[in-house]
Amino acid sequence: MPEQQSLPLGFVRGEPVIEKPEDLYIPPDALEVILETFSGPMDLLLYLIRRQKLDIVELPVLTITRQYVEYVEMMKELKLELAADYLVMAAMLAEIKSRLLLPKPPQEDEEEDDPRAELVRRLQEYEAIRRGAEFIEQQPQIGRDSWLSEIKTDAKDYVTVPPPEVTLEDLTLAFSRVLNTIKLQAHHQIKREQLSTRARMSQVLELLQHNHYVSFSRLFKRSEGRAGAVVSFLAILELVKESMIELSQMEPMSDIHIRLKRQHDEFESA
Amino acid sequence: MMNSNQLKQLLEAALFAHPQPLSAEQLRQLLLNGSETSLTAVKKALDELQQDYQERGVQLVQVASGYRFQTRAELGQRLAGLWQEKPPRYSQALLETLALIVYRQPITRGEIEQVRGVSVSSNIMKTLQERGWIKVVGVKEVPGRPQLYATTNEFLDDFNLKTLDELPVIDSPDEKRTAETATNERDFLND
Amino acid sequence: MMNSNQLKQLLEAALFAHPQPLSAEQLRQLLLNGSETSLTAVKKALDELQQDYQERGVQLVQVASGYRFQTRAELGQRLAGLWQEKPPRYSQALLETLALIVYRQPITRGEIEQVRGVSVSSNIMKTLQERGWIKVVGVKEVPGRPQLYATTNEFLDDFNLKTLDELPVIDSPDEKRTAETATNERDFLND
Repeated sequence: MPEQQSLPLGFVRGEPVIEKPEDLYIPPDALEVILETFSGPMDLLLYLIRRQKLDIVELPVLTITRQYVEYVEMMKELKLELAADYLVMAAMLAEIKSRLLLPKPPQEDEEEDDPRAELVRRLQEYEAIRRGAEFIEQQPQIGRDSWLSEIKTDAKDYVTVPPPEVTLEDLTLAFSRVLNTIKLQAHHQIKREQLSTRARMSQVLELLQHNHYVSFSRLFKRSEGRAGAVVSFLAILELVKESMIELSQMEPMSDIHIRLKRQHDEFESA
Repeated sequence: MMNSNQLKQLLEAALFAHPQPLSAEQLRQLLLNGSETSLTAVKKALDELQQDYQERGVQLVQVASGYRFQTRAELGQRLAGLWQEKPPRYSQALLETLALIVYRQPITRGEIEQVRGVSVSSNIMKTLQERGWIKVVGVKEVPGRPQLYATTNEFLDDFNLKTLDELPVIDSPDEKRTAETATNERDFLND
Repeated sequence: MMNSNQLKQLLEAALFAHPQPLSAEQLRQLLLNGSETSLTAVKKALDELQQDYQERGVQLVQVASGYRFQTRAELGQRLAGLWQEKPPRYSQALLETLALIVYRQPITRGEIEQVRGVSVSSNIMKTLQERGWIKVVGVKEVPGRPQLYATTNEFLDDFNLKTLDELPVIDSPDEKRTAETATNERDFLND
């Protein structure tokens, strides 16, 4: 019968500082704190092995299992939900122990399968991760070791919001959408016109903002050639049709004048 | 006990990391409580730090509530680039309104509303005018004498167009395509 | 054109004013767009600044996402007095989980649980994600298609790292996996 293992009473950086004598009463609260310092069954297992000052590879299954089960028994009493994962490990240890006890069938293979091998491998991997956790902990951290700048700057006052960019594609897409809407409203009849005609209509109207009368001939520029003349002519016709301008001629063959159409003017009332 | 260089380092770091200005007294209390460092020593170190930063991109200045670091005033405009945001995007309503003015000018607000089936917000018209893309070219002689909108030369410039004719031709599906349009489209594509 | 002293002032002010790290390329684009200052000139100025601040209370460091100023790590404990809140201390369970994601990424929650022998609390995963240290990078094509976790650049930044390689290796050299990994890495390089 191996001697009863004593429990650590407290930890400093993961290492036990006080060993509990067998007969010392531990208040349940204190024990909970102790058990909480283990981050899981692998942590507990590693602790037990290290306390024996043994290499993981030499895993003394019997002793370790006994000690392990002792801890788990106490956990079950104190923190039931904590014990579930620990029980899985206890079962694994028990399985390894029983396999070690069973007579081995004659092996064809030279290499003998040590039932401890899998657990040893897992313990080594866990130990490596523990090292990794330590390295990460030691790394200088923002908010713990260093802080970032909180200095004042007036630079944000100079930030300007640039106007949105619109591409030709945005524009044509928008127009297609409008046309689709029109198509849905069947009663709308929109006729396509040459854009140059629409633009010329705008120009004529603008010209009439500054001049009461404009001579018809002023709207035709030789430099624009025949195509330009056609555009101007179509624009004038369209403006007349839409009642935006009116034409007047004092006598046959004389110059035609264009002016903005007034709603109630003497021409209409006459 | 801290030497004067360590003291300077500590004060420098504190003023760098603390969002509000800190007075010499506050610095001494928060950082050096229990040490024998005197207020005079703190003030001397702050003076030296101010000297150190005289010609640098940031400066240690003293304001009513204490000392703080701030970026050099001359650099403000250049530094603004750090926070420059991407341009926002225009709404669909604005783009459709602009498209109608482009393709159907001169046009009144009422006509735009009629085609789009919804009212056009004054904001949209204001934005487009402020951007310099549209202008009033006259009024339509119908009741209410509504203003007529058209595009500007600035619009052409901003969209890299010489004339409106360079805009892609868009036909509503039920409109008859004339031979002329087809030719224009070919020309446009060949450009 | 800017002289080298002006350039240093500008970069210094920018990095003081902008708490998030900025790369040399970002600095050039945001601050010197349109100027003829080359990336080499920016890098040289940054090198000089790093030298200038070597012995000061704040230092210019290079982390994964770029350059930033931060307070000297040795001052950490003394500076902690500036804040009411104590710096966070992370549990062993959280650090082990983080270490598994750091050293064995990409990794599933199930794989983390396998190594630690205990189920991973959702709180831990939530904390790590909220800190921006880990993220989901995909799913593992096994039954249940569990999510695969990896570390972020923010993790590297917060732990003062340029790359994960700067962390010490954790596998002891006599382990088989070292040889395996080495082979894999060679194969990868030969690809």
